[in-house]
Amino acid sequence: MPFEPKEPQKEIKYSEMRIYTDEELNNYTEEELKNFKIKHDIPDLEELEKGPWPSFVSDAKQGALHRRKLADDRMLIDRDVIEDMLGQLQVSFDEGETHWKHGGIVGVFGYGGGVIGRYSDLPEKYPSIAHFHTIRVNQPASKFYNTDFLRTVCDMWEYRGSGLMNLHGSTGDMVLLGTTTEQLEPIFFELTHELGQDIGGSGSNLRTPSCCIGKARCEYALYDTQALCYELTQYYQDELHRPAFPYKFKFKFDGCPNGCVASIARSDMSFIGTWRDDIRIDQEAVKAYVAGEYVPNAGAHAGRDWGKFDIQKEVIDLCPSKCMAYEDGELKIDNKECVRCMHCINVMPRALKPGKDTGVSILLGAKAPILEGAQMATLIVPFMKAEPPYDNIKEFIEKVWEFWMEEGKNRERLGELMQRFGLPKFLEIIGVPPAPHMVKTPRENPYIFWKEEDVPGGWSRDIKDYRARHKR
Amino acid sequence: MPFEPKEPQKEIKYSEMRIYTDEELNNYTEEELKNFKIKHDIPDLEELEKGPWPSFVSDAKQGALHRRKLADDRMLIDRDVIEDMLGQLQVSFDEGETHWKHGGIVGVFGYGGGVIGRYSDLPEKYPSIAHFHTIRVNQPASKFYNTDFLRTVCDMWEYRGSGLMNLHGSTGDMVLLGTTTEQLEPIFFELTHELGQDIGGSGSNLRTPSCCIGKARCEYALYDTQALCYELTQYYQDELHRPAFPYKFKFKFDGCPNGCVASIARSDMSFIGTWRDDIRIDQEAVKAYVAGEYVPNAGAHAGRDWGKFDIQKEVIDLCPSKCMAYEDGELKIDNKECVRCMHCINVMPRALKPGKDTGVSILLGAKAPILEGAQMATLIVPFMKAEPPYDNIKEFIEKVWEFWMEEGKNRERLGELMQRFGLPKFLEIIGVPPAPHMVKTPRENPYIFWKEEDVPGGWSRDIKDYRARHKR
Amino acid sequence: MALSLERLGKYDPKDPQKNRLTDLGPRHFWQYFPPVIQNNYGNWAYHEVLEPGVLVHVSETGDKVYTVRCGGARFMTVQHVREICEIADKYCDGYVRFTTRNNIEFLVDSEQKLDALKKDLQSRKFVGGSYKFPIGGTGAGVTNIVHTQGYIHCHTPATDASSMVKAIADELFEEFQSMHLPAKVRVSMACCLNMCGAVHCSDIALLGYHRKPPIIDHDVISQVCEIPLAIAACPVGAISPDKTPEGKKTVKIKNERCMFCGNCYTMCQALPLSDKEGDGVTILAGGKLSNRISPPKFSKVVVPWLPNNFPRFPEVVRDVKKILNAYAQDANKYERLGDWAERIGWEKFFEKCGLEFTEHLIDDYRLAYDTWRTSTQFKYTDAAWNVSKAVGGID
Amino acid sequence: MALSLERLGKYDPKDPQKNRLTDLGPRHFWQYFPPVIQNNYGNWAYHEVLEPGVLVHVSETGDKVYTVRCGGARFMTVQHVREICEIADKYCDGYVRFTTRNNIEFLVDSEQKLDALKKDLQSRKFVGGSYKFPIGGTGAGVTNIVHTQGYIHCHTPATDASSMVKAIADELFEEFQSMHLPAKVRVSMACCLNMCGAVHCSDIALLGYHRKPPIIDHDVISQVCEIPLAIAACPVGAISPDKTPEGKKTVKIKNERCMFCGNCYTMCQALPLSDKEGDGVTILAGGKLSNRISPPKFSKVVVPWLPNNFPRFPEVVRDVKKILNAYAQDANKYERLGDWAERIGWEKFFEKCGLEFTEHLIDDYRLAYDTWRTSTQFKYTDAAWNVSKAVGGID
Repeated sequence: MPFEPKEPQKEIKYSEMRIYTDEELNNYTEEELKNFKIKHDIPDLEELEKGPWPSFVSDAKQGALHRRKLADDRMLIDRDVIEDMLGQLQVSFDEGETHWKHGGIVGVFGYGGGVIGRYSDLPEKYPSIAHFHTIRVNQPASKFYNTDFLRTVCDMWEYRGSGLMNLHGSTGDMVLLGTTTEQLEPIFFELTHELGQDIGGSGSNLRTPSCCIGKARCEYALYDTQALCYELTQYYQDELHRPAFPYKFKFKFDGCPNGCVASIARSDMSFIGTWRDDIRIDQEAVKAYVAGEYVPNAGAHAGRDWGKFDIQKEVIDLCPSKCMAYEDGELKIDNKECVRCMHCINVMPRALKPGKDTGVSILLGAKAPILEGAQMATLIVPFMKAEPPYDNIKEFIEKVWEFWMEEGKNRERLGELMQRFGLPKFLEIIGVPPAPHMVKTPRENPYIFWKEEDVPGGWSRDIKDYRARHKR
Repeated sequence: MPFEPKEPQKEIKYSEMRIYTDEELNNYTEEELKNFKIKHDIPDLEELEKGPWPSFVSDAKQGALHRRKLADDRMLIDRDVIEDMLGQLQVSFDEGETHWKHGGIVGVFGYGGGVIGRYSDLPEKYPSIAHFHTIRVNQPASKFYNTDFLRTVCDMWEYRGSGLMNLHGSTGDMVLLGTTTEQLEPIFFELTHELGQDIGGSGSNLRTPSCCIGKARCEYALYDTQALCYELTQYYQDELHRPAFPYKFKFKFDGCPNGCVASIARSDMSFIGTWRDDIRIDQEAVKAYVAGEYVPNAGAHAGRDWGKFDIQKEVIDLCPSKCMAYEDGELKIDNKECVRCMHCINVMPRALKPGKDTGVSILLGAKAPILEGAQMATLIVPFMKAEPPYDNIKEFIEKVWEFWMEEGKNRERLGELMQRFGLPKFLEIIGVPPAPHMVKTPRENPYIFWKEEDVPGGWSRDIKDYRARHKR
Repeated sequence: MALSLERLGKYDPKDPQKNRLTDLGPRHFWQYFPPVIQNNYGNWAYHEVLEPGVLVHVSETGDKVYTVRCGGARFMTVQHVREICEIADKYCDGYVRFTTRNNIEFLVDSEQKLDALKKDLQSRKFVGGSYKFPIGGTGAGVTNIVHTQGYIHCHTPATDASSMVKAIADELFEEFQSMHLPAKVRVSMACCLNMCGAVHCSDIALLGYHRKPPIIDHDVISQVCEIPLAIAACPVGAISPDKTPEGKKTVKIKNERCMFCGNCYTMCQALPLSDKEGDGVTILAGGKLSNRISPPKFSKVVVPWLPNNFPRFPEVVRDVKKILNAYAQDANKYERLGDWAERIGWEKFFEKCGLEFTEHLIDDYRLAYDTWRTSTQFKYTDAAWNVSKAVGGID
Repeated sequence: MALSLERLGKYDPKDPQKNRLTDLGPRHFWQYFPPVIQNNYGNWAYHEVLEPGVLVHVSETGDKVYTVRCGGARFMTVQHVREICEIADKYCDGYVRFTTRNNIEFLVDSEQKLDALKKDLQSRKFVGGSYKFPIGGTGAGVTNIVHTQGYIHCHTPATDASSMVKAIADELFEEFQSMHLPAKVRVSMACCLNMCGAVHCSDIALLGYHRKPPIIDHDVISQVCEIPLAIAACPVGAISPDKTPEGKKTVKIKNERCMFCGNCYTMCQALPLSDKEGDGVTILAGGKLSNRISPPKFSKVVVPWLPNNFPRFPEVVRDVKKILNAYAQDANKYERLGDWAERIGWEKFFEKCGLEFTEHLIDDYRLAYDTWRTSTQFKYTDAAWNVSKAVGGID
């Protein structure tokens, strides 16, 4: 059942790896924290300590105090980084403008991405964040961790960086925020040698792939999202670290059409689990839902009276293809009309399960607005089996990349290139036959770009022949 | 009730106007017609005499025979026009190409349209159609005629033209097909002096406006389509005959959202009847429909068993805004949610009638594909009273024309110009406030073209000020 | 008062302005309304289709008007129009009306007059055997096919109109004379992309189509055309200035960019497109104009090209019937063809109609992106399995 | 084995290649699954939300795993992460998970362990008073607001992210801790149009927005930028080459064409856009990602601009609450915000939310035509009457 990593994974024991003692980690009191003021005046930020939602300011302040109380030799970059960061943030509020310079090119040797340069444009005022680079660490698939790993990262990052991080960045990486240029290589060496852990993508690379929780804890997972995500991440390490692409490229892996990792909106190549046989129905469980014995929609509605569960209104009538009926105590599904939207399954997870002949739909070309407007991913491959070693998927990926690397302009995302070429030509180039599932509707305009070989006799004609038949 | 014409209409009596005697009109026998062969070989056309649908070939042949049997001095253009036209048509089938030349510029003095030049490109072979021009005659609103008028037109047109016509052309005109250049002015004089009848539009003019049957024979008519069509046609005679426009411009008048004259797809300015009060309900009549006493959908379904009328399935469930309910034998309509699609009224015309506070919605910019793709008309004015003398409508028309004449490029339809400028700018120029009914959805892209005056402090900034705050 | 018999009639070529009347506009409509219409103008209470082609409209006053609707080729001779007049005089007090879709309507004000009128209309046939005045064209059926001029009178057509319409109408004659379809089906025909017929919102649209780029008549183009206008006419910028070997001004065309719209030919007669092998017919489907239930919508291209197989276009007839039959069998009551296709999904439309889906049907023009399917909601069809097989998704 | 304390660790600057390990990829996921996950991988039968923030997943084997979901600022210090680890060690055998939307999930394998865990989480507060681990974010509520770096760590933002998210999340805290909305509402935030956060398919999206065209740093542009790349970066062709009075290469910008996308600044640091008065916030609404019931859809711009009123953005909070409240009150069960807006019509959306409709909300970019309403189907609202009055349609 478990997918085996290509190389054995070194086990990490925090007790063996740690830098800081327990005393160092608990080097301030609650009382000290309450009275703590950072060196800059940050009235707007302190306002953000109020209210119930976790305050990033309060958190940052505890980090700042912790750093203040560490011994000089227990950190390799400036003690004041967090305080200066907060101070600069207050100035940004005051002036309504950011104070980070346009990034510079920094990185680790041999890699084209994973590190993002960041410099303050107020270095005299906030010297400790004059250099404040970001390192993207490739998260494990679906973001499960153990504390040995996390604590080890924390110690390393407190020692060699600001101790500030994102769990997680928008693409999925664990993001380490703020260190100096000098520490980039040492951190990379610590990550690889001690943590057995690589950094992620940035720039015109394959970006760090990410996946939903999948089979780890979801009954809807229609393929092994973690396994596929891990396999492709490993298989395409070169594309991740050494850019040969016109621009960034994202894979994301959703286990079902519910789309929890947003692959359809956020990845150049979106893998979404699907099935091709019939939805499995447990009629007894359906009756239990109808009778009110099971809570509908997996209990996701609560605290408001929506009335008794009404299978007609809540399931049958909301089916987008109207392929269901509840008659004589039995639920019927006309599966050939089903568009697998998941609603009925979501509402009655104990009664309905997707089919067992599963695979992925592959959609291409999603992106955010820059440059030509946002795109959602377009359905190209309706159904593909997704089993190790995933050769069929890799072959498809490489066909798409080949086209994109050949034809893509600088900073042109796949979706934009598809638009520029048009879907028919794109399909022809990647060798996929056209099919109606790729479009919402056939074209409305009759402006078909016929090719010369489509037309008997070709396009070369002689005006003399024409004029022989038609006087001017 | 009747709308008065601006000038008294001369009454036309065919008995006084006629050219041909009854004998001349009936100058061939059924037997002769059966045996009649035109002078050219037309096997494909003769094939089209078979089958149940009215055969234009059979009709043309009877016209040809009739002409053959008229005396020489009873027609002013070639006797053979119909035969040559059919002969050329057969050659066109054989060669798969038309044999009409690109039109030449012909017309009547002082008018920019209404006549379309047409010349054969096989004039040696078909000399009688060497010139074969079209005249568009402005049809009376909604195309009612009496036989005095029609017979008079027939005599005039047989005498001075081919005797071939379209009832009617695509834009709505009565189309006279085929005469010589010489006869254009005489025909125009006959039309104006004897028939009290003007010709229609062509070219970059206001095209002949057209309207649905309206109040003449339709219970759905929400304003007087004939009256408005007639008034605007008369009022804008100058625009119809003397082009000052970048390209053609069409008005069409639909009495209700059923849209029988297709104004929404085919007119630069579409007037569609609507109402703003409540749908009138006769609950007794509703019951009669439910009971099967009245035939639903005005009897438009027949000859197939669709089952008993089901008000829930056939009306309530099909309402696009789901604003209806049938409860306890009573039909309820939440009128503020109604989008006035007409379906319920169409299905139960004896029970439901539109409100009484009626007017028009005005939509702009429809056109066929050429040049940049087809457009449907866009809803701009949600509701406008439409009462004589229609000053509010004329004012709106002229505002739109002013913009189009000012900014429109050669051969740019209003809809294309609206696209080129964008709807926000178009609305600003014609002085219409923006409103959500004009769009299906608000914009998805965040690419708003802000104007300098929108932004405090304007757009002029000094890089030195910026650099004072932000070090390079 | 009489029509002139003079060769030049009332026109004096030496003084064209003499006695010229202009800007009269159309004749006023009121005088052409039969009395029952005049008397009940704006007072109609409801109507009913009594049988295919026969309507009754009932006034608030209790008056009724009966209408018999007949199909007509919009192309008519004066002889045919005189026969219409004869019928109108005999039964309808000399009034007759035409519809937007080229039907002929005879109106009578009592049921008694109806039978004789109908019988008379049904009895009239052309010598070739076709009906002169077939009754029908109402309600949930196929009404008259509107169309353009085609080879009869146009210089830009890519096919013929009257013959194709006759061929289709013969085959759909039963649907014209009955009302057993789920909803009305509007069939329209235009002989080139200029679409004088504006067929772009029809349930089924037949469209003449060129597929060869223009031939350039280099010898005359600079005399007969404004070359800059011809260049500007191309919506895809495929035309640019050029010179002949002799140094005459002409144009060159990037053929691979051409989408055969013919706009250049409209602007410049030295750029003809017509070609026997290139020209043919495109079928569009699923458009509508009415705001009833669903908003108006454009027709979609569902058959990219069929040959101009004169005079009866068997391939076009075949595909129109495929669409119509699948629709008649599968759609719900009141559901227009396009609404049906959207409900079942266009992938099912192609399956149910037995039409091939080709790359030509995928939009690649300006707003193309909006037609791409950005969802996993779709139904499996053979076309989908073909794709899966082609990319190794399934065996 | 231990982390290095050397300043340069294992890195030898004289021989960077020495001992370098590359292309390891991420650590394998399997080792981070708690035993109950490993044992039931792929065998889950169903799940249920027991209360807001607490889920149970039941395996085919009968095993259960309980999850407590907590909100988290994705921006965290190592101290906070260590506290997470402390909790994970105490209750969860040292395992913890993060969700795509930056929630923290603690998993236990029995109901008994649940209560102590929840109590502990609820008890932990920052000294300022905010919760460290608020429980919620499940089902028909508002879950964690994903966001970008803002002023904390980015060079192109038009607003700040963490502060705005804190301000909104404080106000929507009740919706985070409950599930009484019609369906889930995903709120997302991105600090400029680059949208690292890809907020374009969110129920409610907050987007930082510039409104002043770039300032040109003529003195340095030719040294620090590839001018042709800067010119090519502009999607609307507003940038063209120019020279300074001194003859240095620079660019000029047609300000009236600029749509403030900032792509030029991304390519060229000598073209900054940020400005206190110009920058602010746009609200989009009605997007979704799931294929459930309706296909995924883009969010629409519903509030064109609000000021950057740091630190609590009261105007943004107000409008978000307007939208959320109108939706909560009016939508059907299971109906996402965008589906609701489409059902009632966008004209009613603005009315019910009490938001002004301005010209900025009408698309005028590339695919704009597809958004125009080409139908007479609409509902009357005050905005419609305003139009009618303005054009003399009604008094």
